[in-house]
Amino acid sequence: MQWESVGQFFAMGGYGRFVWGSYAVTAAVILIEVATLVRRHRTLRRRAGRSTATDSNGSSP
Amino acid sequence: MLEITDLACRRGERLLFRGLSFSVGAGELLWIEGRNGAGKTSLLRILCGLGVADAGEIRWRGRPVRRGDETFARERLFLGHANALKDDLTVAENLHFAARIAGSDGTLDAVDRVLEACGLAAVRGSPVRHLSQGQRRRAALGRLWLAQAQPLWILDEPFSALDTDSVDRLSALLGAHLERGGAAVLTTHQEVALPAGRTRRLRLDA
Amino acid sequence: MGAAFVAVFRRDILQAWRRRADWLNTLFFFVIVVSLFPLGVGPEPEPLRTMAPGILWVAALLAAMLSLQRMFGDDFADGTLEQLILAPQPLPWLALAKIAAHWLLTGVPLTLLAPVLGLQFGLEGEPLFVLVAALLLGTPCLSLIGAVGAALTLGVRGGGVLVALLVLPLYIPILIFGAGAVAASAAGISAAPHLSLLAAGLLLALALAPWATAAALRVAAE
Amino acid sequence: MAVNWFKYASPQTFYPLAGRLVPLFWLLAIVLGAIGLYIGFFVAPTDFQQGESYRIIFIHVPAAWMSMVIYVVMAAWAGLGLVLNTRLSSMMATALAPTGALMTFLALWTGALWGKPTWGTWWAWDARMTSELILLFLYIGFMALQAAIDDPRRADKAGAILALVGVVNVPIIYFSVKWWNTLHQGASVSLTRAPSMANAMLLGMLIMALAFWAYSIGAALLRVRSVILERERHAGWVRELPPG
Repeated sequence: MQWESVGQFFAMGGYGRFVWGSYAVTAAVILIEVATLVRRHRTLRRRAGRSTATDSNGSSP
Repeated sequence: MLEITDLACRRGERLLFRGLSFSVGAGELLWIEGRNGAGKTSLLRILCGLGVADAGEIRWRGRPVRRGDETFARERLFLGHANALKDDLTVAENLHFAARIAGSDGTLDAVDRVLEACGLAAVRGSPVRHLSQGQRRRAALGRLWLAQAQPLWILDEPFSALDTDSVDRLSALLGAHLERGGAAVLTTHQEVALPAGRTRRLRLDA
Repeated sequence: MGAAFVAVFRRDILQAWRRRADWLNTLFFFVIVVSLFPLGVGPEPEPLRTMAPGILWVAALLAAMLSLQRMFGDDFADGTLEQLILAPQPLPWLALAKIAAHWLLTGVPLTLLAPVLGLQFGLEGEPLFVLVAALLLGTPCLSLIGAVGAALTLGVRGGGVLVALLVLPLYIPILIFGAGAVAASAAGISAAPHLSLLAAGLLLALALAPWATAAALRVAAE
Repeated sequence: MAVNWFKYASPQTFYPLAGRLVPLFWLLAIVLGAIGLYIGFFVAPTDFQQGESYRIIFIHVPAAWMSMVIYVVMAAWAGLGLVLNTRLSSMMATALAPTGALMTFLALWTGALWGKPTWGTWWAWDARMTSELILLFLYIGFMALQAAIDDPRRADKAGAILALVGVVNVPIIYFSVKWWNTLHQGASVSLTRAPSMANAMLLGMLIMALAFWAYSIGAALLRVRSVILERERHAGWVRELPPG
């Protein structure tokens, strides 16, 4: 095991800004992409479902 | 000569037509009727090879036609809504170019004969830009006079924007084309102009 | 087949001749863009001389790209493009005729103008000849690759900017070897490797671009 | 039992299948990611040259690899869609592009953050990084072209032609940039001439690459589900879908 303490782990030998800067942005980008994908699919799925209801009275969104 | 089986075409989400089958024999003219937006132009563009059908097959002289098929290209002429004329070139230059591209006789006197037939001899040297709408349409139709050797004519609204004697001239030309054993598929709003006896109708309802 | 090639080529040249203003605008654009750099960077001869190849090539790239819209745009609008697609000759061959006309109208004048502007940047002697040689090999590639971009964006909203977005990344190798050739010759080393790579690029573009352009034209006219 | 792969070529049958695959791939990505990060941070030793900053490699190299792999796979799907006229393949290409572009951005971002402590500058026009930047332009061009064309069928075909032309150019761009880089700066500066790779470092990087790969597939499959719903919204089967 490399790290004696949690503090040392985050300091990352003085390169903390760079290492955690990279990992944080990567994590953020991935989470944002996942969130938008899920939201996009859910709204489309709801609109698809709802379009059957509105279609019965002839007007689709 | 031309057989269509089960043709289908979708424009975006709208299904224009489906299961469309018909054939056009030598000496026959098929008049495609239908409301605007019924898919008449789309059908013509598919027949000539510009558009792509969602389903179905087009056979010319018994052989299925692929896109970019050069033998079919040599024997078919298409005239769309657009006049396919360059505004900055003169009428003669445009026709000369059209003939050379279609591979038909592009010599100067051939072009002159066509201009004579279209009644455009007077404006031979002026750029198309200076022509009236009717004159431009007649210049575009000049391509038909050049296309004596092409048995299949596909024409989209050929009679639009024509004055009465041009309409007569065109329908006479169409009659001669059919006499020679040619086939034609066209759309038009003027019923009177079509050569009787050889015309069949096909209704495209949306 | 040759007759149709000549017919399309001659018609495009005639068309451009009738609209000389548009054609000259591209060349004026090239001259103006090149003369902007000394105003931005400063008149000292030394930096200008080292940057000259890059500036001349980037300006040539942009000038060629700006005139791509006209290659098929007018024909698409007035319906002549449909007749070309329906012609009994192979479409890649006719597309090549239009590309050749575009090259003669933009590539060749740029190639002749560039050395004159090179003098402004303190380039003399051999580098100027290498500049002309590199442009003679590079500008046809600009027309060939540009044709694919022009055909893909026919009749599309915001086509002008879009062509740049599609085509500039593909121009980068030509820029690298084109400017590299002139820089090498200015530094006294031989520019032969650069020029041969440009020639290889030209052959590859000649082999692929007409087909890609024809496919894109068919898709656009559908 | 001959699996009729073409059965899955129709959006209607592929839609539920993709739905089942997405969580599987993302679960795989999380597991592999956890293992990779553990190796990367707790097993891999400190590098004698770069100290701890080299640990960025565990996401920089996988992102760079994925940006390249996704572009090639995208071009393959697009080419397939163009040749076989199967709409689903083109939808797959459209679905892959954004994830590929994001991977390229991540490769650039992590490369810059790794470059700063190593060379002292955020951007050093290193051959690989410059090619990565141009690859990002290719992705943007593909997405911009598809966004500008309304008719989905034409957008697919135009995008396919661009992707195929692009994939031919990717190696050319890479080697011309490499030549350009060695010409001007000499070969000394190369970011990913990875430090002598202890096997733990290599293992960590490979596992992270697999994690990124699994994640990308999951993302693309979920996005393709949305693309299918958008393109087939008038189809009957979409209407009967329970609003899940």
